[in-house]
This record gives sequence, C-alpha cells and structure tokens, in this order.
Amino acid sequence: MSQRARIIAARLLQAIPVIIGVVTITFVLTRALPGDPAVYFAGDAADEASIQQVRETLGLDKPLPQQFLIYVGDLVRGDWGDSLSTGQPVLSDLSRRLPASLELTLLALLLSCAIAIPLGVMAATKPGSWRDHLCRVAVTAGVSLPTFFTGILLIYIFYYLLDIAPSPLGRLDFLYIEPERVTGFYLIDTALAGDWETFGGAAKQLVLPAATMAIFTLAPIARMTRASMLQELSSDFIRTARAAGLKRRKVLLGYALRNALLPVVTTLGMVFSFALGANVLVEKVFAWPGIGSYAVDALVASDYAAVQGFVLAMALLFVALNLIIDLLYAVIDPRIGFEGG
Amino acid sequence: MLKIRDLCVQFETRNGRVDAVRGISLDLARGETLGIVGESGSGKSVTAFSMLRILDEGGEIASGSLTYGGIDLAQADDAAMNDIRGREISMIFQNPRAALNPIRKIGHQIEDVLRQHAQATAQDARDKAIAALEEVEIKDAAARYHAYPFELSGGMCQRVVIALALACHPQLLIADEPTTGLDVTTQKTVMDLIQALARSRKMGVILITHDLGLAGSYCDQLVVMKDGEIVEKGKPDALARTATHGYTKRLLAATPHKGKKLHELVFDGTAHPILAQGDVLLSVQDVTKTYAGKSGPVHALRGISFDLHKGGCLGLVGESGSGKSTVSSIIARLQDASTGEVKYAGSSLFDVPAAKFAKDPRRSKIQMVFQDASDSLNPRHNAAQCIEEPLRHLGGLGRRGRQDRVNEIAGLVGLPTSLLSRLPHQLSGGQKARVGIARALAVEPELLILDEPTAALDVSIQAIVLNLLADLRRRLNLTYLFVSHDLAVVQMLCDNVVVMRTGQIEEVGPTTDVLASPHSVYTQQLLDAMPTPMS
Amino acid sequence: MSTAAPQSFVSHVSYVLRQNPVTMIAFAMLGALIICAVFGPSLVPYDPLASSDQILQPPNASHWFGTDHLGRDVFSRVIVATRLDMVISIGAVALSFVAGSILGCIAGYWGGWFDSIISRGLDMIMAFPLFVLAMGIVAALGNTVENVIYATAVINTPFYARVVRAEVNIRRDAGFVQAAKLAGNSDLRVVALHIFPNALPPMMVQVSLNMGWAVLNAAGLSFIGLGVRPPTPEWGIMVAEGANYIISGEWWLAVFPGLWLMLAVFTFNLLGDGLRDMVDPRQRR
Amino acid sequence: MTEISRRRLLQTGAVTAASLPFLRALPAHAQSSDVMVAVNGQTINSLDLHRTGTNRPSYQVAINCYDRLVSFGTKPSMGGGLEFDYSKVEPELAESWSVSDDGLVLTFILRDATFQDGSPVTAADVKWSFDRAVSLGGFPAVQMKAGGFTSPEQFVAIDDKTFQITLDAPSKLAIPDLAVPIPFVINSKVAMANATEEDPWATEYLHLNTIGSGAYKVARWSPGEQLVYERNDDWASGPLPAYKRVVIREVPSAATRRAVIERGDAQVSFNIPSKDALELSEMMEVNSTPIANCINCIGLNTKFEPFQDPDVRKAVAYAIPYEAIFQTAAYGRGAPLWGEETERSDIAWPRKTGYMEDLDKAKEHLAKSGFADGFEVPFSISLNQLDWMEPTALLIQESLAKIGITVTIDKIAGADWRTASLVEKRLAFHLEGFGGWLDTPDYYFFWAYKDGHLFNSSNYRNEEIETLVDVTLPMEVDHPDYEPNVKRMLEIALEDLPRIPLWQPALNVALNGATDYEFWFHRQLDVRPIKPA
Repeated sequence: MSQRARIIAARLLQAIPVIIGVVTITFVLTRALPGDPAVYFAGDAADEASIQQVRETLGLDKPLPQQFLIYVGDLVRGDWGDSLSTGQPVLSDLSRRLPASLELTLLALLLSCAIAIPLGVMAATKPGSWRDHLCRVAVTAGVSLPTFFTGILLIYIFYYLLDIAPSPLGRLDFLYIEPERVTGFYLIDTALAGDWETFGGAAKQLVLPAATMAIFTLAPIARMTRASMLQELSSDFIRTARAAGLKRRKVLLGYALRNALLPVVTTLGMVFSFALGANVLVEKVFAWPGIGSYAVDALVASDYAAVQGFVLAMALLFVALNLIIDLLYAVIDPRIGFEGG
Repeated sequence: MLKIRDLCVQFETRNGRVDAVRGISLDLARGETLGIVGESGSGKSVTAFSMLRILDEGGEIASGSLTYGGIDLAQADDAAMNDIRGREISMIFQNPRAALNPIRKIGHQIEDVLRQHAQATAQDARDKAIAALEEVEIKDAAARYHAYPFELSGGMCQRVVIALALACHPQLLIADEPTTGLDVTTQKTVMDLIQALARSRKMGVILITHDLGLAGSYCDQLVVMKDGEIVEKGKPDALARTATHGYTKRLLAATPHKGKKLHELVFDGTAHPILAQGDVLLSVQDVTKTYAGKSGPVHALRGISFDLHKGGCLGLVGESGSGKSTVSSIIARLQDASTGEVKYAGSSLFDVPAAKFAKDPRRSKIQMVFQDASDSLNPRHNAAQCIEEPLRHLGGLGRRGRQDRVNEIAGLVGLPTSLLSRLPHQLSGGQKARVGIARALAVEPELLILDEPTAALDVSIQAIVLNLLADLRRRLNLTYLFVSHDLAVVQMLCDNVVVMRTGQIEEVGPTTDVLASPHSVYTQQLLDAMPTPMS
Repeated sequence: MSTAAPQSFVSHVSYVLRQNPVTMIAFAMLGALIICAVFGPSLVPYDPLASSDQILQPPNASHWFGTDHLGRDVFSRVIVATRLDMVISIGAVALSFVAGSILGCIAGYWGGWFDSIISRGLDMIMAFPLFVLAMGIVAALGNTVENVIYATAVINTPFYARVVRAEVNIRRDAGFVQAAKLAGNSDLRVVALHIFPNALPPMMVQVSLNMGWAVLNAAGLSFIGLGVRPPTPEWGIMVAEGANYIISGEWWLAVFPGLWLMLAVFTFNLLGDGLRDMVDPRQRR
Repeated sequence: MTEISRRRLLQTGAVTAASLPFLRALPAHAQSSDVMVAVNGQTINSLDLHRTGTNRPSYQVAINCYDRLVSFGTKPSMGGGLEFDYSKVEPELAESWSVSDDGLVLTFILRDATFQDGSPVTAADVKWSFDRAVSLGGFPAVQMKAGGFTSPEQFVAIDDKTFQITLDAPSKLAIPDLAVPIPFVINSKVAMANATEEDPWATEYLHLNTIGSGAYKVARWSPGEQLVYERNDDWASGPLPAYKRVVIREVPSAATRRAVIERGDAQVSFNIPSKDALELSEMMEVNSTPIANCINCIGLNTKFEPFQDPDVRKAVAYAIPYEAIFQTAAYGRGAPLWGEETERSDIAWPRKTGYMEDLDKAKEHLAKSGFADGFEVPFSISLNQLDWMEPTALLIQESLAKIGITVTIDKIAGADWRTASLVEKRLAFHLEGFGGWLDTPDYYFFWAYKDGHLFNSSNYRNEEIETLVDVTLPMEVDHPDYEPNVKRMLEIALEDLPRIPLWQPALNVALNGATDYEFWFHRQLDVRPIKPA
C-alpha cells in the first residue's frame, strides 16, 4: 500500500535524529556518572597497577571523543560491548531480558485495558452518576500508590499470608525447566512446545507482578476512554444511528467505541513506554530478570556498555512503538491513511 | 397520518426547568409536506426530536400526545420506539458529513439499518444497499458502496444520509435543516430530490428550516414557530398576504430575495440615495497566490484586479473555494500575495511584509469584521476588552480615553453598555456581531473589509445588522469591501460587484447592471439559485 | 440566553465546587495538605529527627503511627514530610509547566523548522527510559532535593509541550488571533496573551496528573537509594525503607506514609477536573 | 496452595489487619530432599575467579566447583554452628606436604583424584593453574603475592604426584595463602584445548564452564537469575555432599528473601540483614558468626584539618553512642568493640578499644583541641551497605551535634564509593567495613594502617607502624619478637585512633530445613557441608 509505506518512511526518517541524539546523550551521561568503573571492577584488594590494567582493557584511558568514535564504530558493527556486571555481551543480556520485561508489561497492559476500557465506557454512559465518581476514585487510588509498595503488599497478602500466589522468585519456579527459546516469551514458547504444565507455572508467576503494574496503569487508560467516549457520544453520527433505530449496544460499541479507540491507542503507547521504564521497581521486588533492574544495577556500578545498550534498546523500542501506533491509526481510521499521516 | 395535540417538552438545566415547547398541535396527512419555520431557539428541532423520542440529556415530553398510525409515541416503550425509528419514521440532519460514521464504509452503514429492521438478510443486504444508493441518484453506486464519508462531497454525503433514512421505506421523513451549509447550487438539487422521492413514495415530509423562502417554495403547509409556540399556520402563498402575527410579518420582510431593497428589510427603514464616490482608495493589480499543497502547488488566486473608490461599497461574490477570503486577508495584510500589487491611497501595501504590518502607521486604516463572531472573539475577554484591544496598540489613548472611546463606539453600534462586561459565550449572535463591528471601528479605519458578517445570523437579526452597516458607512464616510456567497444580500448593500470563481474574476460591474444582464453563464446560475419572492 | 449578571471569579469557583462533590473533597484535602506543609513542624508532638530507645513500637497512645527502626515518631515525620513533598511536586511541575509551555508555543505557533527540532528533542526525552534519565541526573549531580526536582521536571516537560503544541496549533488561524494581529499585536504578544491562555484548561488536568507523579517518582528514586538525603523525612523514603519491614510484621512503618502519599497523590489527581472547570471561561454562567 | 497451610488458615479464621504479623514461619514445603534452594541478594558475574572484572559473590563458584591443595579446619563458632579454624590446615587435593628446614621449599604429594570429566589430576595441572593465578593480574595476583607466590618459576611439577613451590623468603602466610579460594586447580588439558593466541589462559571458556575436580559442577547459569550446581559423585577431596542439586537464586529485594525463607520455599538465605536475623532466630536456625579480622569502624581522614588534631579524634571517640548503634544497626549481632577489654589476650584482634560514650570527656577533649567551638563535616556512607551504615550515621550525627560538630549525611553510589573512599581517599568522615582474609592482626594492619595501602582510607602515616608491620608480617606466630611487636602496634593504633572501631560485624545466614552451615573468611556460601535438617 503506497501510503502505508509513506507513513513508515516518514516515521523512520523522523526517528533517525532521535536515535542519534539518544546515543550521544547516553554517552555523555554515563561519562558524567561519578565513580570509575575500572576501580569497581578491579576488585577488592586491587592496587593501582591492576586498576590501570582494567582501565586499559575497557579502553577508558583514551580521550573521550576517541572513545565515542570507537563506541559508534562497534555499534555499527553490531558489537554492543560486554557488560561488566553480568560478564555477558550486552546484546545477549538484552535479548534474554527484554522479552521478560515485554511479557510482563504487555500482560499488565492487557489486564489493565480489560478493566479500564469497560470502566471508561460505563462511566461515559452515565456521566456524573455515583458510578462515574466511584470508577474515577477507584482508578485514581490505583495510580496513587508507588508500584513497589503495591508489589510488596500483594506479596505479603497473597503469598505470605494466604499462600495462593507462588513464591515471587523470578519468571519460573526452579521445579520447571526453562522452555526452549523461540521468542523469549515464556507463555508463547511453552504454548508452542505444548508444555502446558510449564505454561501454568509461568502464568502463575506472572499474575502478581502483572497485577501490580496493571493497577498502576489503570488511571490514564480509563480517564482517556471516558473522555473520548463522552466526546463521540455527543457527535452527530450517533444521533443519526439512534434515529435510524439501531440497538443501544450496536450504537455504543460498534459506532461510538470504535471511534473513541483512536486517542486511547495513543495513550496506550505513552503508557507502555512509561510502564516499561517504571517497572524497574516491580522487577526489583519480584526478582524479575527484566531490563529495568538490569539498567539500574548497571547505572549504580557505572557499567557504561550495559547502560548505553539498554538506553539504545529502549530508544529503538520507542521508535518501533510509535510506528506500530501510526499503523494501528491507519487501520482504525481510514482518514489518517488517506491524508498520508 | 400524524396527529400532535398540545405537546409540551421540558429540559432539566443547571438553572432550573426550561420549557422548550409550550403546547403545539400539528396534523400531517399522508404524502403531504409540512414546513416548520422559526429562528434558532424557537423549539422547531426539539419538536422533531420528540417525535422520535431522541431528545438530548435531561429533555422529556412533559404532556400532550403524538399519535402516529394509532400509536401514541409519547407513551410507547423503548422496544416499540426502536421498531418505529427508521422503519416508520426516519430523520435527516444538518451537516451531512458529520452525520455519517467517519470510519465505516457508507455501504455498511446502510446495511446496518437494513439488517436492524430485518429488511434484508446478510446475503442480499449488499444489493439492497446499492439499490438504496441508486434511488438517491448516486452515480455508479456499486463503487461508491466502499467509499468513506470524508471521500465524498457535501452534497453527495447528504444523498447518502437520505438513502440511509429511506432504506426501509418509512412513511414519514423529518428533514432538520437539510441544506444549510451546502452551496447554493447543491441546495437546489437536494431539495428537488427530496420532493421527487416524497411524491413517488407518497411519503409525508416535515421540513424544518429557518429560511422562509426555501420553505415557501417546497411545502404544501407552513407553520411559523417562536419561543416554543406556533404563531402562524397556513398555505405558503396565502401566508404572504394574510400574515396576521407581527412576528411572521417581520420574518417575511427580513427574508432577502431578488429585487428586494435594503430598507424594505426592516419596517421603519428609510431608503438612502446612492452616495457620491470619491477617487480610487484601493486598487488591486494582478494579484496571484499559490500555496504549496500536498499534491503540487494550489493556485488560489490567478491574477485579480479591481478598484475600490472612497466611500463606495464593493461586493465580492463567489462560492466556497473561489478565493474571495484569500483576497480579503491579503488586502487586510494578514498574509502576503505571491505576485501583483495592491495600492492603498497611492502607496503600495506590499512594501511592508504582512508579519511586520502590525507596526505600520496604516494598520489602523484597514480593519476587518469576521464571519463567525464566536470564533473571532477571544473566549477569555469580555466585550469591553475585545473592543479596547486595538485601541491599546493603535489608539494612543490613556486608560480613561480608551474607556470613553469604547462606550462611545458601543453606543454607535447599538450595544447596551450593560452587556460590555459579558463574555462572548454569554452574548447572542447579534450582540457578538455588534462587538465585532465595534472592535473594527474603534481605531477609526477608512477601509472596512466585511467577510460574510451576517452569514451566521438569523434572518431577522441579519436584517438589522445590514441596515446598521449601511447607516455607519454613510455617517462615518467609510469604504466597504463586502465579501459574501449570498447574491441576495450583496445586491441590497453594494454599489458594484465582482463575481469570482476558482481564483479568477468572472464578471465586474455596477450591481444593477450585473443583476439585470449577467454576461457569464456562472453568474446566471447564481441568479437562478436566488430564492424568488413569495408569490 | 440567561441574562443573569456574570458571576465574579469567587462565586464561579464556589459554583464549580458545589456542582461536583468529588472536587469539593479534593480541595478540602488540598487545604489540609497545605496546612500540614506550612504549620507542620509546630503542630507535631515529637521532633521528627529525634531518635529514642523505643524502637519499632506498634501504633499506641503516645505514638499514633508507632515508631520506626531508630525510635523516631512516624506520625511527626509524616506530617513534617508534607512540606518537602509539596515542594518537590510543585517545584517539578512548575518548572516543567513553564519549559513545556514555551517549547509548545514556539513549536505550535511558528511551526516549520522550530517545530521539527523541538518535536525531535521532545521525542528524545520521551525515548529515554524515564527512570534511567532521572537516576542518571541524580547519580551524576548528587542526591540533593534540587536534583530530584530537576530530574522530575525534565521528564515531565514533554507532556506539557505536547499539549500546548496541539492547543496552539489548532488556534493558530482562529478568528480572534487574526483580529489580534489586526489590532497591532506582534506575533509574540499574540501567542503569549491571546492563544496560550486558552490552552490552560487541558493543561490543568496534566498539572494535576504530574503533581501526583512527581511525588511517586521521588519515592521510586528513594527505593533504589537515590532519593532525598537522610534524615530529612520524606514520604518516598519512608515508604521505601518501611516496605522491607512489612514482611517482618512492622507494617506501620510503610503503611502510614504510603497512605498519606496516596491521599496526597489522590488529591492532586482529583483536583485536575476541578481546576480545569475553574480555568475554563465557558463554564461561567 | 499446600494442604498444611490451607488447614492452618481455616483454623485461624479470616486474617484481620491487626493480627497481620502473627502467622509465623511454616514447616518447609514438601521438597524433594536432595535439592536445596539458596537465595542471595548479590549477582554472580562470572564462573572464572581469575577473570578481570569478576565480582566477590562469584568466588563461591571457585569454592564449590574447584579443589585447592589444602584447606582450613573448622571449630565451633561463637554465633552458633561451625566456622573455619585459621590455625589448623587440613589436606584437600594434597594428601601430605613438607616444608624444608629454611622454610623456602614446600613439597606436596597429591591424592588419587580425577577431574569431573574423569581424567586424573596431575601435578602438571596444579602448576598450570598456579601459573595462571599469578599471571592474569588483578586481585588474584595481589592475593598470591601476600603469600609470597609471585612468578611461575617458583612452581615445579616433579612428577605426576609431586608438586613443589620455592619461596624467595620464608613466610608464615605461605601455607594459609594456599587455602584461600584463589589457587584452585583447573583441568589444564581441557583449558589449553580451548585457549587461543590472545586468550592463552582460556578465560573466555572458563568464564562459562567449570572444569575442575570439586564437589559440584555448574549445570546451568542464567546470569542475574539463578545458578544450578550438580553434585560430582566421585569427588575425592572430602566427604560427599548431601544434596544432589543446589539452586542459587538471586533475589534483590530483602523483603522477598525474608518471605521466601519464612515460607520454607528456600532452605538457605545467605547474608540477611541483622534485624531479620534477630527475628528469624526465634523460628529457625540462624548463624550469626562475627567475621574474623573484620571491623566496622569510623574513618577520620587526616587530609581534613580538624582530624589532624589528636584531641579532636579522641573527642569524637568519646561522643559515639556505641550501645545505641550496636542495638539499632546490628540488633546485637556480632561482637562489641568498645569499653574495657577484659577476658581476651593482649594481642587478640579485633579487640575492645577502651573508649566509651562519655560526653563530658568528649567536650573536655574538644575544648583542649584547636576547634573548641566545633566544626562542620560531611559524613559519607555507601549505597550498597545502607542497612548498617545509615542507622549508624544517623545516630552519630545526632550525638556529635550535642558537642558542636554538625554533620550532613551523604549517600554515595557503589562505583563512586570505592573510588572516593579507597582509591582517592578523599572522604573526610566516613564508615568502613574492611576484613582481612588471613586472620592475623599484622595482616589487618598491612591493609588498613600502612600509608598508601588500599583500605587505609584515613591516609594515616606512622613511621613506627610502617617498619613494625613490614617486620612482623612474615614472622612466625611463635617467634619471640612477634607478640611484643603486635602489642606495640595495637597501642599506637588505639592511641592515634585514625579509625574508631565500633563493632565486629556478623555474617547472618538463616537455614530452614537445612543445617551444618559453616562460616568461612571469604564470606561466601560454601554449599558442600550443608545437609537437610
């Protein structure tokens, strides 16, 4: 489709300066971090000589611009450098940890949409009623608590006291064997392999952390759904539909909600990129081997390669995300497609 | 077929109950076309909505009955109403493009209605939808089936809405201002289509409009409504002669049509002699304007030239897209032209770019009155602040001086000082138009550009504002450039007229000559579309 | 048209409050928060920094919210912390509001080059994982309160800039803008005095959301150890430290500051609609 | 939801908020008895201890998967369970060994042992491993130097079963330094097969695989998540461990770790905060062994002018609320180091300093000093050790304010902490928790009191200490001059007081469903001796 290709091209063209900007800022930011990684990784009783030796292996002794050129050179060749804190190449770390975070965030968003959108629609149909206020209050309460607090509270109640939830020890209880890696998403890989027992295990592990993040992302989605539904319900084509005698459900869902989805999709995009970054706390509490905690540990240890790799991955993800949203827009609203974005 | 007995409709609003309709009674026989005429706020639309029971939030039928084919619609339960809507009675609305679901193919929207009323099964729904489209004279309906509303023109959309409404062959069609917002020429074709369909199907039609001329030429019966009550009933031609109620008379007088004089619009209007014209104040020489559009350059203006004499009033007439607004904003120095020259009192206006013109001493000489008053007044400033704004930069007066000037101008345009502290959304259409004019006159301009100043107003208020403008021109010795799409209004106010079409001038000359013997075919079309006086 | 005389600002505000009970409660809570912030230190029964030998006492008569692991009174610390957290949220929001508005106006009104550069810049901040950016700033410049505020402000700026850019863009060619130009206003005055004030209502909702978010962000930073410097009492740190004590049974260390934090963020969020109605001229009757 | 806990829940009825904490630990879940789960807060970043950048938690792999020539014995520990006995050296891979009269030549006879791939362990493997330990540089090389092992020439494989080391000078630390984790024996044949020109010591291969003769081998390692040990059934160098599989799970949040050990889903929770140790000790076996030769102390940097004045240093020492700190920061775990030293010998170290909280004496000293009206100083603590440093700093801040010294607390992130405190030594007033591996006072002084050495974060220089330490370090413990030298060293340290000892910290390990935990000086988890309870 020519215009869809045009959207993709336009969006990618816009993305290039953003990526370049992000790479340079991260490079500068990591160098501005206090603390010399060479000392940290030279180990405890290392003397001046061994610290200098580590500094050379890391190439930190060269002047900054030269380091930057080397870094960009490596980047182009696909070598994202090795992370010192995990001893693995950054790329393999990211490829193992990104699916963990994505799986958690996507499931959380799915959960929160399944709750927030119906809530938004219900609140929009009866604006100002007690139900509208109740929904607004409940959803706002969810977003008012820091995620780590909700996380630990959920562990305390469902795991520690009621022993319903499995032990919050990462993505899979050690009783199960890790599924053979296809997409890195445990749920998908186990389903593909038809190993339903591990699928159950992985799903059980996902429930609490996903719930924690879902509670946190309810508010923006519910609020946007309510606002755009209110706007659509007051538009003329809804009156035409009602005048034509269409059933309430058809008018509400088929006509109004379909149109209201547009701004909701944009909000989803924003909430997703925000949630992916903010689930650092959830990962810390649930020992989830995600990308957030990886970045935080790297930052604390001034592990430059890991931090830069993480930020670049997130930037690429952000660009991909915007691209998907644009395409979704073109699918939902033909007008966007027609005007070429 | 339809009997309405003293219907009352009430609305629950923030400051208590409002009676939108106060006991009206109507009858409609099969195949008859009834016109309901009234100005905004007269309750005509509310009556229509109450027939289908699709009143807005907080509205409910307080008393009275609406019997249709034996059923009292006021009491009918939802299930029954659902069957009636669309199958027995259906409705079409004002701006057609907004009345269709923007992201769903028009064919599917028609199918939804058909399937809802079990008029079609999944298989033949498609053919039935295409048949419905053909009935409203849409060319190659099969292809149009897959089109989206935004891909169609205004007129085409209205045809689709009609197809939607008539898909299930209802007995009664309610048309709420079906043609306002459409171009004059398309208005005529749509109304003819509705009339033809009504006759061929023996269908009752209720036409709701504020345009008495339009209602007169298409309806068998007329009803005039004001503030929720029916003030006049009767046949159109009888009504012209035997109008009893003062309001109807004023409405009849205020409706402009061919050959009508300006002062005749208002009862006590006095005719004024044609003013002597001074030398050339404004001369536009071969002005062109091209925009860089998405798919190649767009030539909005292809070489426009005309002169405007001091004290004169030049009409600039053309349909939407003719470039008349572009010319006016170039002259007002809100945007720059691509090529060409505009001389004002001898000196060129183009030597100072539009962006820097704010500081130019001639800024106060050229002012403009806008069409949509609610869009052209800053929602956060009250009337006094709006008028005072130009004084603050160009007037050179102190605070007290500005205060007196504002009051003086308000008086001049007939705006009571008590309204000066009101915000725009607390003023009526007419009051907002007066504020717009007062603001333009605050800095004593010589040339006033009027961009469709009364298009958004009700007929009776339009009459008053037009007379006010004529009066001000005479008293303050102003020169007018009157931009409009409505030839009827232009022929009353302007000495000379320029007819424009797609960026070029079709015809120039004194208004009387152009009206009497138009040279270009296009001008003739415009003349034919003008409503004729009530016979 | 109702012809009642236009209400003054105060009567309009009271009108908005009456009309929406939830907003009424929100403003009442805001009042309470401000009182805690201003008179906090003189109201509280104990010195929030003084440790004592009664370590980890559950809530009792003398200590309504119990004591923490250094024997300090949790109730006093929660009340006194209000001032710091309000400073953080209002400070961060004010900074990002001003920066966002300026960027948004320039991008929205002048468009062209300005628009693409600013938009790409905003995309860059948005592309940056928010938490890492905040951590980077705080880690690089030290964990003082100012740095926490700057970090939060930088993250919030894109939200405002996007809203302002959209609002200014729609109104760029509105009638009243052209009228303002006719009245002799320079472009700058047109944007600042005519267009921008009309973009305030949607901004108010964003302000309320971000005020809540700023406090949560500070709490998140504290959880990783980069928050405000000890021993200054701040809800974020208290919840972060207290969270580790829940499992071992001392739930009051985290629950009470968490509750207060929730109430504050809750108030900020509910304020959004009320603020918008007050600022929106069309609401006045 | 296991049967036991559901029934217990039903008995206790609905759980109300007020009674939240009472549901204490439950018996270990019905785990298969030959698998053990240990939870740990730190992350392992390599399987090869000699690799540059390998962090401290990764040492446990070298301990559990590789053998050394010799090892220390064990003795009952003050905090319960067993701990290593520095004085007894026992055979591990070497059946027996002999030292030449002049103490320069050490000859070891190897036992009949095989690597995990079945090939026999030969002296050539030992030589290759020792050459690797001294040649790869970094911390391993420095630690080997402490025992006198510096270059490959010193190591000779006489025949398959005999291995000989020749020292440049006799040193009492030589044999003990062979028991530290660094000199582990690698299967050199497999290693050399995977070596390349730029990587002669096969660091890349050893980074991801364990090829030793130890009690366990690493079956699976997903960095940042978990590490799984499989038992090597034909382990020759010691009693066969009880567990067939051991899972080490990395759980960053202390709260989650506590929940998991209480619920019994993990049998061992390593290095838990003192508060948890105190509370968990009521319901399960908790070992809190004071760490040998390790002191939590306050560093007074001589670069900061007021701290050059001995009276100021003494004033600070008398103004420290020792008891309150020990209760709040350590919850009474570990050994107090303030007040009069009564029951221990003159050269026992760490020892009580003789100072106690006495504000009047503190004010007296401050008045005598050049800073009578007090001064302002930033107090730096490390982000990675907040659980004991923060409460301590807060209490010190509060009590110093009483004598006019105002202190602002400054938290410093991990990487920056080591640079600032140890390398650049620019932190004026800070906390420090160094512990020497070799359990002799002179070894502690070598690192912490000699000018320019890494852990001397106070920049302290005392000519007498400089010479005394150099002389005493290699001296045998039973040498006549040893005891007087050490006594003199302790006197100077406690008089000059560049570092004010607070308490000897304890390493807390909770066991629920497992027992026979042994504390080791390297402070990592040795899983070999642990058995199901």
